[in-house]
Amino acid sequence: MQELINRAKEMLDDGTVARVLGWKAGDLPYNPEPAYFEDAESLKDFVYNGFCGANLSKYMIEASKLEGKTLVFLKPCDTYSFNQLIKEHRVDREKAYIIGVGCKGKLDIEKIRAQGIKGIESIEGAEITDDADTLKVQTIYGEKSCAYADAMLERCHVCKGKEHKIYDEQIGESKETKDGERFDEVARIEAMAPAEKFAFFQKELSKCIRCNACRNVCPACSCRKCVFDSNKFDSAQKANVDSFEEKMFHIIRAFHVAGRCTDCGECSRVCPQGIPLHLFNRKFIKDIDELYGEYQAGDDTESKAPLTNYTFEDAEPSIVGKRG
Amino acid sequence: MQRIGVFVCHCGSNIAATVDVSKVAEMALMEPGVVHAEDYQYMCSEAGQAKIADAIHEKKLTGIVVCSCSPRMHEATFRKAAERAGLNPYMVEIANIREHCSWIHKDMEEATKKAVILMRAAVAKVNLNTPLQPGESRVTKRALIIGGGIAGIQTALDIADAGYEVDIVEKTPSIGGRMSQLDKTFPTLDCSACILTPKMVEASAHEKIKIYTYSEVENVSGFVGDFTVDIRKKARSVDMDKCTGCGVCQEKCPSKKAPSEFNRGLNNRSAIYTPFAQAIPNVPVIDREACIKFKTGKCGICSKVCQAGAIDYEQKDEIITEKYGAIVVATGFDTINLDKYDEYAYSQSKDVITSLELERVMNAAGPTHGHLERLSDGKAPKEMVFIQCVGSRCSDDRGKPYCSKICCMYTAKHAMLIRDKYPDVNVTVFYIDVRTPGKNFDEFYRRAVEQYGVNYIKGQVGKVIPQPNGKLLVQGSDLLDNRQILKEADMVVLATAIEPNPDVRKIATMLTASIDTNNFLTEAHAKLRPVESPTAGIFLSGVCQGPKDIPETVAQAGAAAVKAIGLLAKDKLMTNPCTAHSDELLCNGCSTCENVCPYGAITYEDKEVNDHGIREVRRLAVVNSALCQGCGACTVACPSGAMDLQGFSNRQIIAEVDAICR
Amino acid sequence: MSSNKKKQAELIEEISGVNPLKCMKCGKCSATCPSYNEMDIKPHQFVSYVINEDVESLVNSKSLWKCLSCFACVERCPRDVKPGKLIDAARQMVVRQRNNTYLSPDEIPELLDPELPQQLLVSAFRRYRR
Amino acid sequence: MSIENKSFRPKIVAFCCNWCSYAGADLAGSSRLSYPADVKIIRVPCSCRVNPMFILRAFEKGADGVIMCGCHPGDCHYSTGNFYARRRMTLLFSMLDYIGVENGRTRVEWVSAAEGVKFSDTMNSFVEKIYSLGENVRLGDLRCRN
Amino acid sequence: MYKIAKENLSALFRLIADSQELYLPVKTAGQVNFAAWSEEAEVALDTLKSVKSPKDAFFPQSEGLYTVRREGKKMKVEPEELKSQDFVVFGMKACDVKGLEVLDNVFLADPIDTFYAARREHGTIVALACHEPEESCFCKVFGVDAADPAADVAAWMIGEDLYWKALTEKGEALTKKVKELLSDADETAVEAEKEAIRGIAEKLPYMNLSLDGWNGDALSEKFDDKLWEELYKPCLACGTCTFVCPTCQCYDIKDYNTGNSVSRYRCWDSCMYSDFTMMAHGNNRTSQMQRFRQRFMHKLVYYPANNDGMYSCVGCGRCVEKCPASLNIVKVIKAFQKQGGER
Repeated sequence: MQELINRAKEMLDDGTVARVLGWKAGDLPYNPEPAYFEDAESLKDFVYNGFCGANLSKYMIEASKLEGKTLVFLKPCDTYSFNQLIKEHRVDREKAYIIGVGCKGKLDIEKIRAQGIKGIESIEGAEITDDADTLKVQTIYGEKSCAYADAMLERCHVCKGKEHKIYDEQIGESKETKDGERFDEVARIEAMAPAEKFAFFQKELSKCIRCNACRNVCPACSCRKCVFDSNKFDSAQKANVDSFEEKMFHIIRAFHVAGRCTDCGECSRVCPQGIPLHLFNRKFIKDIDELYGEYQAGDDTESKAPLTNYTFEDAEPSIVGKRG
Repeated sequence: MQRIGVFVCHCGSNIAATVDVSKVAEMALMEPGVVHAEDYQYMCSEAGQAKIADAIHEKKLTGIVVCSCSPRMHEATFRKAAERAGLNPYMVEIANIREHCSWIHKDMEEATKKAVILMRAAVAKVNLNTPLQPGESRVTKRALIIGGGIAGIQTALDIADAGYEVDIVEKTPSIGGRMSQLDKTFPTLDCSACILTPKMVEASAHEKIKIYTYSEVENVSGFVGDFTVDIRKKARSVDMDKCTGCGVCQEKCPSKKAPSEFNRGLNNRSAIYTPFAQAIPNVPVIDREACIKFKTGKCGICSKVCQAGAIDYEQKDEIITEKYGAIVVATGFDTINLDKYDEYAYSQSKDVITSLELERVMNAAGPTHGHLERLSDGKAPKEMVFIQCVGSRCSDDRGKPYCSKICCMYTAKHAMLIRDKYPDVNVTVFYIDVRTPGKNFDEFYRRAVEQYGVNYIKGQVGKVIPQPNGKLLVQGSDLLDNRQILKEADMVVLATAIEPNPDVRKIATMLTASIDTNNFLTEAHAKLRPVESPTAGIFLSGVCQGPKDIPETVAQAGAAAVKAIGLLAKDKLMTNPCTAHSDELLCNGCSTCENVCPYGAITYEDKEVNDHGIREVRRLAVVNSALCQGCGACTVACPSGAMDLQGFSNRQIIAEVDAICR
Repeated sequence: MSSNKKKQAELIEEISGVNPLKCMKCGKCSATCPSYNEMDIKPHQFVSYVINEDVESLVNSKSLWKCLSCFACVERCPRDVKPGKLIDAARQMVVRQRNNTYLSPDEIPELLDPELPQQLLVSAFRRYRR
Repeated sequence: MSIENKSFRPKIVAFCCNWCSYAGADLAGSSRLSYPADVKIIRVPCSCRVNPMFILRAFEKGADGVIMCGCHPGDCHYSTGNFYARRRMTLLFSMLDYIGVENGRTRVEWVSAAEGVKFSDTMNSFVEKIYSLGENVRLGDLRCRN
Repeated sequence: MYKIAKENLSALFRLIADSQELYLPVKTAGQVNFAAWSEEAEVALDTLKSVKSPKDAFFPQSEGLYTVRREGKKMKVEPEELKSQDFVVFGMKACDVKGLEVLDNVFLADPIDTFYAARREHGTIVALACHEPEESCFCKVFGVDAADPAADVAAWMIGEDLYWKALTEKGEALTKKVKELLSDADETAVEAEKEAIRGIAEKLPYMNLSLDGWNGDALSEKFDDKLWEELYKPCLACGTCTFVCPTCQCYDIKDYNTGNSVSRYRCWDSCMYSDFTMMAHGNNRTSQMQRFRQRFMHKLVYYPANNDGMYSCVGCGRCVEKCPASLNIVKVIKAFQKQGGER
């Protein structure tokens, strides 16, 4: 972490960048927030640890509008989002100095709590430099421990890889965290009977409170004004009046990012109701991979997105029924 | 709030027999916005149209729904009627209660119910209609032809004869194209130069035609009716106005080692050269790569011998910017590179040649002055073998998947000409299929076999092996006799596949004209609009669109000319008002819409917007309504809903959906 | 019975990875074949035999063992049909049918005669070099 | 309302492109080829104009089935519109299937202007399918039911 | 003071639900929210914080106001009926109960919100003391005692028993109804539990947060502070904080066209949304900074100014746990404090 701070200081000092976009330590051990640092002094609050899950690419949309360059720290998975945003002209590559930071999996405080750990005072082992596989949690009830992997976000278990897709320099080592297959859960649902699928999603979506956190955190959902906030489709319904509203919202949310979603997993991370929203996005990714050839959004800045592309031999929509 | 009139047509008994029309009219009055409803025998009749006009005046209608036959039938009629009565024609909607209702349902109650719903959907839509004005754009009455081959020349002549200015841009020093390289033409066997040269002369002499040779299109902007094109006139090093075309410079030029492009590299030319005797313009070009003066600074002989003082070593490339209303692409073709076909020994033996090379060999002005001889030793051949489909109909990456179309016929022509002029030469043709659809084509091929005794063998050649004795061992198979053939030949001629001129990619990109996987330009519709590009104002002439022979090329050139004339004849273009438009405050500038627009109608501009008090410069989609055809692909691609289609807006369609589902 | 024939033809297509329907009957395979005269069924006919589901004749033909696997036809086929692969697949079928009496790969090394040209190895290089 | 209930009359929305399918529907009409009155057609310029929002909207408001018709691939009036529509609809239908909406409620069919017979056959079979599936309860807004 | 064995709680719920609706924390797909009790419901009384606060039992996220139906060319207006049946909310925490007090000040002041008033009138609240408050809790700062909730009935979960103490008439009435399942108890265990809870609270990091400088008089000083420009930056403009909050009371009124009728309904709004208080002339808060500031100014300055110094935050800590960008009211309060210290 000190290396990151030093490098940031250097670049602020020599005027290469006007500001640094990173994470600021919170007042609890697990709540660092995305933050801008404009002078060396403020960097004393800089932090980079297992709880820095936020994808800073999203913030680069606004940062691109500011005067001067922004030094931004991107985790491997964040770089996909950045590429995708370049492709959509939503960020300015020239305005960004990207330091690719290592990642050994990001933590989910809910998962730690789910193990019955409460009254948390401090957490050890979350630093990026820590080698330990176990987190030591000091609580008002004494010391507890928790395996690092057990506290990891779902997305880290199916990590796309620890390679930065775009960067100006790289700092820090990464550790492979993948121990599951990305599409397993989607495939499991696909195999269910229609009534069972319906019940599954009905139950999950009934929790939705339409807080829009999933949308607003999403680097692909970068519309200035979402269709669900505008009158363009007569679809601006803030309420969760009937279960249909949520289905409409979540299907369209996923559809609008189909072929653009990098599967960064932010939607699921931020959902206050713990809805596995990535299951929608991944369904589209899986379909696109299977029907139109493997495609990873954000792999590059040039390739044609699957929904703005076609071949004469594309599968007919009836394939949906035939695949069973 | 709209004031809507609903007019229900009986269509005699066509509708009224199954739909209770008065009930539909009665129900219409219940709909929001409807202030007038009536039914009538024939709404499309003069009396019916008069009723609409009267209602518009009396009830001050702002919108109209006609419940009648298909809009494909009478939408235009009713729009005109509304317009005559002072209503914007796009305030008219049709509820199709004939084809989609009365004609397919028998039960009166059911059909009436459905007719009411269709009426409601139309009313719901009209409630959201807004008056639309077709846009206007001016037309520059000048056409640009890219490519000066027979296709370009013919198109230029046709357009010029109709009285419009035409500019031809030709990359090489002379117009004439591939056809000028041909010796004879099938199926009439008349001399190619004899029929082409007069056309070239006519084009150059035509007061409406301006020819830019040794020039290339550098940049294209604008849209249908109003293109702006930059043309690069490459430095010729010879003053076109002073040169008399005497040819002394070429004779005296000491550098004579440059391969002649015109003769397909079979012989050499001087550094200062005109490609061929009948070249137009008859003004030479200095090939600066080959010229000793340019390479070493010494020489300057041409300048010394030129009586007219036309040589200008200092000449520079010149950029000419001109406006055009229409652009015709006629970039033609070339033969494919045969490097990957080493089994045919093309690069190993001088006696294995392409058909186009044979044209030059057979031509009196060619490298052998028209004598059929082996290029290796100048000996007269006794055995000639022709191999068909070299690189055509090939699914691997060595060749082209399509049929080049012209090879069967020109091979028959070559075989026939050789047998005619040199009866002692045996000619064998190895073919896969002989394809001769065309007027007098099959007769021509049969003549080669029956009258001239050309030996046609069904079966592709596997290998051509140069022998130590200078002969070529051709290994083929006769599929019909089921035997393998080993034949010693003196010359082998390869019917090489043709491909679009490689430059076409660059040009298509400039024109935003689409191109297929084989680099042929795509037509707007494969059947119904074969000479137009999907991009408005761009027309296709000749082989750039697909393989064709001379008569087809000329026919298409004429067709392209007619389409261009049709455009140039207009003073103004009325554009379809049902086009896409982008809401600047919602646009993200993401380019998704641009990627799905088949017409290149969407561009991005940095514009200042005032978003509820926030002033900033944003990258925004701008639709050129002159190019937009109104398909709506962009409206769905746009995630924020910024892009919408006039006449079929999101809210209009949703209103229809709601009305149907309620 | 006919379904068995169909299965055999499908097996050939599966082993070879060739779609015989792509053949446009140009005959370049036969034209190029060094063993043409030795063969009773000519290379370009292999394709028709598979299309007609007459694998049996192919399997019983002389050609099966006359093909040198030089793959000239594979190299030159303009339609990606590759008759050489078809005949190779037919041979594979025969070999598979006889599997009981054939050697397993483990047994081969002990039986190798150092004097013997390592024909299989050489042909394997040629065959699988791509 | 149960499937057995004879009084169930489905609401079916058909989006037809102006150039092929709408004309095909016209031809079905002028050829007097009947199909159930439950089908109501909305004219759009091209199948690529059909937004997934429209389809969900129809279901929300109580449609029991939605079908989209366009020109055959390769014959699009706008060259490429139906290619995009095909991908969009495939993905949308797959998603609906995934969340448990019966796949039979959505369909895409390519109908040319000459295929009046195909148009009516398609509609007949689609309506039959919707009858067998019964009322759409999984994707409707309850408020639209009274 | 009564008690009931934990194992008899489902009998208790069944008995209550026999005669009225019963809302209590229910786990659905891994998350606990207040929902109507049913035999199948997975009741989760151990959960300290439901994701959404239970305020929606009284102020639902969405509720119909009236329906306009068309009859021919005429309109018919059908108002939504007011709540007229009694119901019980079981397991609210002290902070959530305090939250209702905040809502009462808004909705029960003139003009009275009849929908809310009817629910308040018919709802009986059984509040449960917090067995183990967590590090995100700071209720004490707002005078809430997690150990001793003030509701119709206060309850404590101690060991294998639930202790029950009616505090109001409504509470007595409910007690009477379920009396058959309750047995008498003395207060010693409860007093011990209260001490234990207060002991835990004492150790929690947020409990002694200072609110110095935050009051109704601080308006212009706080409003104009440059610090907001810094604080709002990570905010994603989602509505999570407002939707999980027990005191946020803003709502929007919208119409829904069902085809045959138009339903007017109201639904929670969020000051974080760009169309919050959008009016015909546009929006009076055009930037996220302004909207962000609005939330905290309202909770800590405007509301106290109008309600005798009462804050409209109860320290439940839901926003602390749920904000996707890890922002929250505590960080805001601390940031101003720190700045004040530096000045």
